[in-house]
Amino acid sequence: MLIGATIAILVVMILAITRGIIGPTLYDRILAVNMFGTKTVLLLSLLGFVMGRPHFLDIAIVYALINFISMIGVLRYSNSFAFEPPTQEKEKLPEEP
Amino acid sequence: MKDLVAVVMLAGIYSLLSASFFVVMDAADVAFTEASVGAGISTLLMLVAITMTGRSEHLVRHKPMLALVVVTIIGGLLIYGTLDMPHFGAVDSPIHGYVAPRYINDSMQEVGVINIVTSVLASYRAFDTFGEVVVIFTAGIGVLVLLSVERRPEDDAEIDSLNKAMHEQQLILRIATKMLIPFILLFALYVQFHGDFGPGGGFQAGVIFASAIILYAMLFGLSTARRVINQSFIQLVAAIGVLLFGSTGLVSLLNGGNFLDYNVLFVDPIAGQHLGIFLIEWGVGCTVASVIVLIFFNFAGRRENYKRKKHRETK
Amino acid sequence: MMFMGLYNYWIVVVLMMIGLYIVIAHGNLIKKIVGLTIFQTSVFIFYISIAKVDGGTAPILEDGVSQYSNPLPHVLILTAIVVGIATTALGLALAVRLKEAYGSIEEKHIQDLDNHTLENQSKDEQGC
Amino acid sequence: MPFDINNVIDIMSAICLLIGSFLCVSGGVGILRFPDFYTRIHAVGVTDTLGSGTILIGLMLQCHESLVFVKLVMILLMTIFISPIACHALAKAATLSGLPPLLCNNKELEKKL
Repeated sequence: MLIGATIAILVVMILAITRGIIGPTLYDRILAVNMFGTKTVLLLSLLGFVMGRPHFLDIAIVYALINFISMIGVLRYSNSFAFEPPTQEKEKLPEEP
Repeated sequence: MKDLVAVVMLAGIYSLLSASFFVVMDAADVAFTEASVGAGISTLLMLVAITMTGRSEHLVRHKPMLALVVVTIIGGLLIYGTLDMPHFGAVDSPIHGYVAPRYINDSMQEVGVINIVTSVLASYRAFDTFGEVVVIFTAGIGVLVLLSVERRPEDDAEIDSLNKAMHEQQLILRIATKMLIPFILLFALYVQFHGDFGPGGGFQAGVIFASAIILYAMLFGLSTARRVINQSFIQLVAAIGVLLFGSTGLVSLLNGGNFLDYNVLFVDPIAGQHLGIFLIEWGVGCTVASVIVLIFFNFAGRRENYKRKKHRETK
Repeated sequence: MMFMGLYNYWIVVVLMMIGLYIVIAHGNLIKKIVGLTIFQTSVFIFYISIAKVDGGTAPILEDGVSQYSNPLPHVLILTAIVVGIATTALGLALAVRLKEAYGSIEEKHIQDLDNHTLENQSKDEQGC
Repeated sequence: MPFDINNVIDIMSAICLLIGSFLCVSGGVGILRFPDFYTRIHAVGVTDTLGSGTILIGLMLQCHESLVFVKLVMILLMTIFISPIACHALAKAATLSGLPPLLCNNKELEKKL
């Protein structure tokens, strides 16, 4: 069952990467990266149990934290207007090809 | 891909993948480091740099055919070179021959630390690690020289007013972050002190500690974060970390041992090793944390200057 | 099937060449830095993959386990990752400064500007 | 099969893992197949939290050491805490930046109504 769950997570990771590569807007990519991160957390916890060495759980905790931090950072620094003061005029998001 | 932000996002995914690979390859400590460095901090720094240098790439390639030919030839030669290499996972390959058996078999008696990676990092090859820490310190100084900006109090006031205006918008994130940050700091300390027994140690703890401060700086504004932790204080801590590392070595020299030979630090050699590793890890942690915070502060401060200039020009 | 055990090196070589191609073929400095990062990671993967031992586990001592993977490459790569981020930050800082000085981070524009100023200088010297 | 608490726990953990895997896969299919960003974030945000939660609970039922258990609880708490906030921030950023949701035209809507 553990191995089955691991394979399922791997499949989901492949799907998320696909969305990250094709994703038309920037936000799709951020979403894909975020989802990939949470799936990595799960994968690491599962791998710890599959391999019988639960030291890897520390790495999973770090992932859960760093994933959040990097997502906030990406939103903050990718010209996202949720983090700009409301007084400034809003520009249009540049359309990606 | 022309959009550099997308390139950086995919690089982040690549880093996550490589960390998972390290886990599968049994390198728990390396995966730990890659998880805390590659996915978070490096993506972040690249993004900040991109906001300053422009988001899209002018697709002017330098003779791609020529480059492709060069790359193919080099790759072919390298693959030809690998044909004589030992097979993947082979027990008798030469790398497992020389010093590795000693590390694996004797480190428990000689150093007394469960995690072999820590004992090699902080005791057997401590001089090497000293070099790495100095490199990190130097890189921090380099970034400081290249990017530092002077701060004026009136700019701070302007940014403060902007921050207050944004408070309503980010209420949920700010409260959540306030709840998370103590936990992250505590976890960083756990990683720092747990390095002897599991994956962890000064490098990882430093990066996690720094990322907590970076999170605070991102959500509450750089000037607020600078008021919490003064930049000159961070510079001091970075220097103290390197000094702590070096002076541990000097003390062992003065006690009649070799440089960074901890056996002489205490009456009992094992206790001396523990003390030495403890001090070394502290030095590494201090330096890494403060250098990364320093790098981030300077990048972000430069960017705020840009924004302020733009703001004034539009006015 | 004597070469099947070598696939880890081939993956490393492919990644390394991708990184090298990006560094050579793209003019954008940020992209060059990303290429360098990929190159760097391929070296990490090389080290870690040669440290792996069949049937071994992570090098953290535990009762009843006798086969560990080689801790030495792990140590080297652990420090190399953190040094790598520091040097990457330095490269990015240089790119930012180049943008300020030249107004562009495309290699071609920077070279053109340099050549332009050099020509002007030589003209000035001839004029004198 | 004789009644044994260990068997029951194993079965429960297997069921949890199964449900979690199913939820994760459905989220993965959702992120790939749904038409626009807001529907995708809906698919991911909902299944991510619940799927991770059930998988982690399944693992908790299997572990024997207390330290491992505590770590799993911490991961679970963080997932429950972080994942919705991250999705909220992402959706809010997208809305504020003016990314339009994919709506069917008013005429089609009227027809349906």
